[in-house]
Amino acid sequence: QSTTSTQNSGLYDYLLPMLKEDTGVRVNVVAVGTGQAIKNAMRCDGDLLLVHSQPAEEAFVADGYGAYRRDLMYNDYVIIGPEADPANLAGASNVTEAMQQIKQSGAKFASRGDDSGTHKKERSLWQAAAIDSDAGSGQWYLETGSGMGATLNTGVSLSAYVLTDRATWIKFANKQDAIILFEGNPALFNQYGVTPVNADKCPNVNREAAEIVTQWLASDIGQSAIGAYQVDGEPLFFPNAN
Amino acid sequence: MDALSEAFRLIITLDEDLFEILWLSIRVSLSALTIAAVIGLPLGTYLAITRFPGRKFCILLLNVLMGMPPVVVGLMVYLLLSRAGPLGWMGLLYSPTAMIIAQAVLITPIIAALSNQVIESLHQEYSDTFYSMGVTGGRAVAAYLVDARYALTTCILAGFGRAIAEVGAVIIVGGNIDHLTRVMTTAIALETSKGNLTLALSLGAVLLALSLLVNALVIGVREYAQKRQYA
Amino acid sequence: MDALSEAFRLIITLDEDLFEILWLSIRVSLSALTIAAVIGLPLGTYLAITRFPGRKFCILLLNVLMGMPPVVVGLMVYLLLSRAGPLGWMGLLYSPTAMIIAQAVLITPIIAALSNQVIESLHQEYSDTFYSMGVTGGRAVAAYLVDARYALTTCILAGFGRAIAEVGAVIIVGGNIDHLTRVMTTAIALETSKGNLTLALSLGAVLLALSLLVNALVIGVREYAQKRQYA
Amino acid sequence: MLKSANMPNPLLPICISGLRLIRGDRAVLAGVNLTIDEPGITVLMGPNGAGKSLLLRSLHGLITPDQGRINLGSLTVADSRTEQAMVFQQPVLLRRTVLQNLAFAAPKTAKTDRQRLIQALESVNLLDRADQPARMLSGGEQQRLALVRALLGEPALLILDEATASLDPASVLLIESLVKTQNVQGTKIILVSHDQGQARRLADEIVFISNGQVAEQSPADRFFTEPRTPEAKAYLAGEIVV
Amino acid sequence: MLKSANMPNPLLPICISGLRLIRGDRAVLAGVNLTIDEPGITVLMGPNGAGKSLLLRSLHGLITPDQGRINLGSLTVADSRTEQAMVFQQPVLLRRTVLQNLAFAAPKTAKTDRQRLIQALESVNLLDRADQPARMLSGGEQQRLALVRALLGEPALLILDEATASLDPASVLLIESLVKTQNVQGTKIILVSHDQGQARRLADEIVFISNGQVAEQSPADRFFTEPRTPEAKAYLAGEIVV
Ligand SMILES: Nc1ncnc2c1ncn2[C@@H]1O[C@H](COP(=O)(O)OP(=O)(O)OP(=O)(O)O)[C@@H](O)[C@H]1O
Ligand SMILES: Nc1ncnc2c1ncn2[C@@H]1O[C@H](COP(=O)(O)OP(=O)(O)OP(=O)(O)O)[C@@H](O)[C@H]1O
Ligand SMILES: [Mg+2]
Ligand SMILES: [Mg+2]
Repeated sequence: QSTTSTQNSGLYDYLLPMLKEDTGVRVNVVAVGTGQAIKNAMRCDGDLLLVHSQPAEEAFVADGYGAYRRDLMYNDYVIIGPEADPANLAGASNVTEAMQQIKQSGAKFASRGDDSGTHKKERSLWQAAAIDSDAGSGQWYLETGSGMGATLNTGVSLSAYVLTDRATWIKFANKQDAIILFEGNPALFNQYGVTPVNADKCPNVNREAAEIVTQWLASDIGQSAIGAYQVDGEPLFFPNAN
Repeated sequence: MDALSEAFRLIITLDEDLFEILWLSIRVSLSALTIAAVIGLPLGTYLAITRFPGRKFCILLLNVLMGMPPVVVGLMVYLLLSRAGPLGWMGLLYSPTAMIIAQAVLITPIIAALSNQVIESLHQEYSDTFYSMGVTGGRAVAAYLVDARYALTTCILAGFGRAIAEVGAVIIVGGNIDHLTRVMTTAIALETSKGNLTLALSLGAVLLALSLLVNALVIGVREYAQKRQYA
Repeated sequence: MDALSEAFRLIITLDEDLFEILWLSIRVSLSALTIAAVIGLPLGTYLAITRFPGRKFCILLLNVLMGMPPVVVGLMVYLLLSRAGPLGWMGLLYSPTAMIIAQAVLITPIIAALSNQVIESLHQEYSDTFYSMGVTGGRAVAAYLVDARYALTTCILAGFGRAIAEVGAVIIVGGNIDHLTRVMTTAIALETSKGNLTLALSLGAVLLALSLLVNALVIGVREYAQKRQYA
Repeated sequence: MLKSANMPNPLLPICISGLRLIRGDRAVLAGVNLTIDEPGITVLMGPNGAGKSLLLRSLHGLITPDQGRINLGSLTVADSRTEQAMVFQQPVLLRRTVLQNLAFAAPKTAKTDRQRLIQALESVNLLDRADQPARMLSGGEQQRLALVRALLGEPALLILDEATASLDPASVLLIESLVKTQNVQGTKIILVSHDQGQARRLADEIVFISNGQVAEQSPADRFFTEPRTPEAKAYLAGEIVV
Repeated sequence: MLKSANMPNPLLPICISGLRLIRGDRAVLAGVNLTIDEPGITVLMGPNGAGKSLLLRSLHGLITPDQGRINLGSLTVADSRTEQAMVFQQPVLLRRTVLQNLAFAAPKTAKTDRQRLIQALESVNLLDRADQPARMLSGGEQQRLALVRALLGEPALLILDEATASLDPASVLLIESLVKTQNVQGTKIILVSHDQGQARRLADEIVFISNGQVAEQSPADRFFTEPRTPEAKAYLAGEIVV
């Protein structure tokens, strides 16, 4: 079993049948936020972790829960918002400026507020922009405490800006009048990693299968499969296994 | 155990955030319950005591609507209230009002179906006499509601239980926005998704305590009134 | 409208995935319902007809448990079944069995509390006679269940409605794993989070149709039996 | 032995023709033909299960017969409903106090006329029970309350189904005098009784029902001295007829 | 006028002393003192609301008195429960067929003894109603079924609360003879009746209740010819006593 929020992108539906064919291993996906995924794995309820919060993952390994961690692939974050773009994000030159413009324009910003990888990323951006977003919580800063999809539903419906990973956004079907307004900044880089759960801590773990899956994902076959996955003609993930 | 002591700590430290969330939970659930009772009780009663073609079908429908998934109710109310929807101009989406609407839609069939059952059995006893006395329509409905009031409290408590425990609908139309539409159940879901299982459970314990309080109050009042009457 | 035609399309094209999910929903809900009925009906009846200190408190507790948030139930069952938990060695987490357990825990109080109410009113009528005939304990419980069987169907349908519509608990203990523990409600939640609102609604419509079918069946059988008996 | 009445009773004559009622596989009313034009008191007699209650219930509109017609004066059963009142074999009282039970039955205009309700209670010796829960009354008290409740609406036709079965001798006489007074004031009375003494005291006319049919209809004095049918003879003698 | 019985009845004498029962703010039983050692038939008479039913219900254990004690032979009310049977003023029948109602009441060992149930039904002329829903029976039929149901357990004490109030004359005589036979076989009978004819036919002893107290206890022949209390005199004459 493995956990992450990449499910909404449809990657698993595409990847898992290929994996099964090549290795015979059948993977069950429990898709929850990064925070819950890591904590679930700490209770040994899972064999393999596929999430996107490098510091948390490294701590997971350091505490002995994970066997080791490998980079797997990356995509990037984008900021979406209403087409009218009241904060004029299109004119922002970097992320910090973009965040400040959102705050100043009085527009709303929908945050996941769920300690997920995306949420952590977003908080670091506010910090970098020296804005205390918590002070505006419930007014302009809307912490939805939900997954990416639900947060997008909320943000789109309220004409708010949302920080999202590109994969989820491309697959997202309820876009209404929202579009990508800010993208392509190096600060918005999003690294995914795989971590097999440590069999020393969790004797019940299905160690071989986890190992096989990890190897396959990092192999040339797996990597090129990831790279070849496209939605609406756009690639969602970029393989970079080390 | 951790969860209980944590719950206890949260309550005695009068955690401000907790009280905000708790209060919103109560407000939303009670408002929805009131609406649902005002519609559901007379509706269930009416369907129990009048005979018209299609009546059986209405009761069937109520039973089906009892099994309406909260997520679906949430979605429907969402589409209704969303900016593109027919009531979008009211700007109610992601507000407590939206949550009240969704919950009322969800609970009304429950209260109607259960009260229908309660009144049905009283009707077996009263029907001939009421027919003979020419008591029909609104007067009959009112009389049944009054005379079955003690049995109806269980229906109402079932509705309250459903409302206060419900998460699927309120999270869709309310959005679980901190300081705005976050209620106990959505907070529990959030903490769960963060992996803070102990905190989530302790919030659950607080919610159960609230439930206990409300139920004890209602049942206590019922017992007292019943005793006074038949002493 | 889109949702309805999409639902229709899904059904008539006999979409295989849909049927797998639908079937699991039915299997899980009916299993949970069976367990809940076997425990809840006698329990509710017993509490209606016997008098012992603490009885009032038990009924109160049932009413409170009716309002137990599914998420909390899910969490508790999760902690119980997780590999680190007391029953972890059974390896039940993220399996249909886990979902059945969670739902049974959720519905049993509902069925017990509602049947308690139903039997209570029959008890007002029968109690003196049963006392006089020396009918007590298991025989009395059985007699009440038999004689109130028609009224009890509504309790059972309420339980079924709750089970089939429930998402909070099953998603936590089942994990919404495709081809393994994905049921209708978790699929709806997933599609909603993907923004596929139309698909989500159409799944909801299919679920409601299922509910309609089950309810129509149960109520139909009830009416038929009742008519035969009192023709 | 016609009673005095200011106006002819609008519900007379009562014509029942070809009334059939099937229950299970039995015709519990097997073609009842009966015309009542006597404005006095008609007493229905007959063995248990003969169909007396079902006949009265049909007349009152509580049962729709499978065949046959009923007319009251120029009215149908439905049209005459507000002119009729009925006291059942087992009185059903609301879960309220004695006084509230009366108030509920009183016509809307008289609702506030507490004095009238008090008088009514007094007429059946129930005044000191006024604020007691009605369902806690003794059997005989319940019967008396049900009767006075029926009289409140000043019906043109009063149907009594064994209304004095569980009354003490004094109450029986009290009710009988109430019924007679009511009849003198123009209300047509139809009552069922197994009490021959009562039938002799009250009846102007006896209708004898047996096996779902009218076996005999005679003036009261004639019925007791020379019953024409063997069923009636046997009934009066206390012989078992099935 | 003692009846023959093989053995002395274990529930005799019945001693009731200082029985008080408060309902609302009224003492509905106001210190009842009563000893019944007569093994024959005891008939309770008294005006409606006098407390007859409450007294019998206390004796049967359905009501716990506020003060006073009841002993039946050497037994308490609770211990004698299985030896007692009671037929209520308003019979309560299960929502089942006539035969099933009987079968339910039959002692477990006799459950399969269908023959015995059929005989029992025949003894009250209900055999042709055997498979009919019991609650659809006519009032008189219900009373007969309730009686025969009570007799099934062969009780040492049979309590009848106006059990023949709505029976036709033939059924009254039938029930009376059943009751007499049962008494001859050793069952103590206590019954309430407002029917003076019946009391004369059955009673060995009369207990007259008035205002929640025993006003008079006399052998039957003496009670009717020379009642000692003014209340009893008035009751027998049909005068109103409240
Ligand atoms: N639903 C039913 N199914 C079968 N039989 C029925 C039904 N309803 C009534 N009966 C039968 O119809 C017959 C007539 O009943 P009814 O109550 O009219 O008798 P009655 O003359 O009033 O007798 P009583 O003097 O005992 O009150 C009874 O034998 C009863 O068993
Ligand atoms: N819960 C109660 N509250 C107030 N009064 C009550 C209650 N229960 C009984 N009573 C009163 O107690 C009195 C005695 O009732 P009981 O039923 O014993 O009378 P009874 O002698 O059997 O009369 P009947 O011949 O009419 O059957 C009645 O006046 C009744 O109103
Ligand atoms: Mg009758
Ligand atoms: Mg009585």
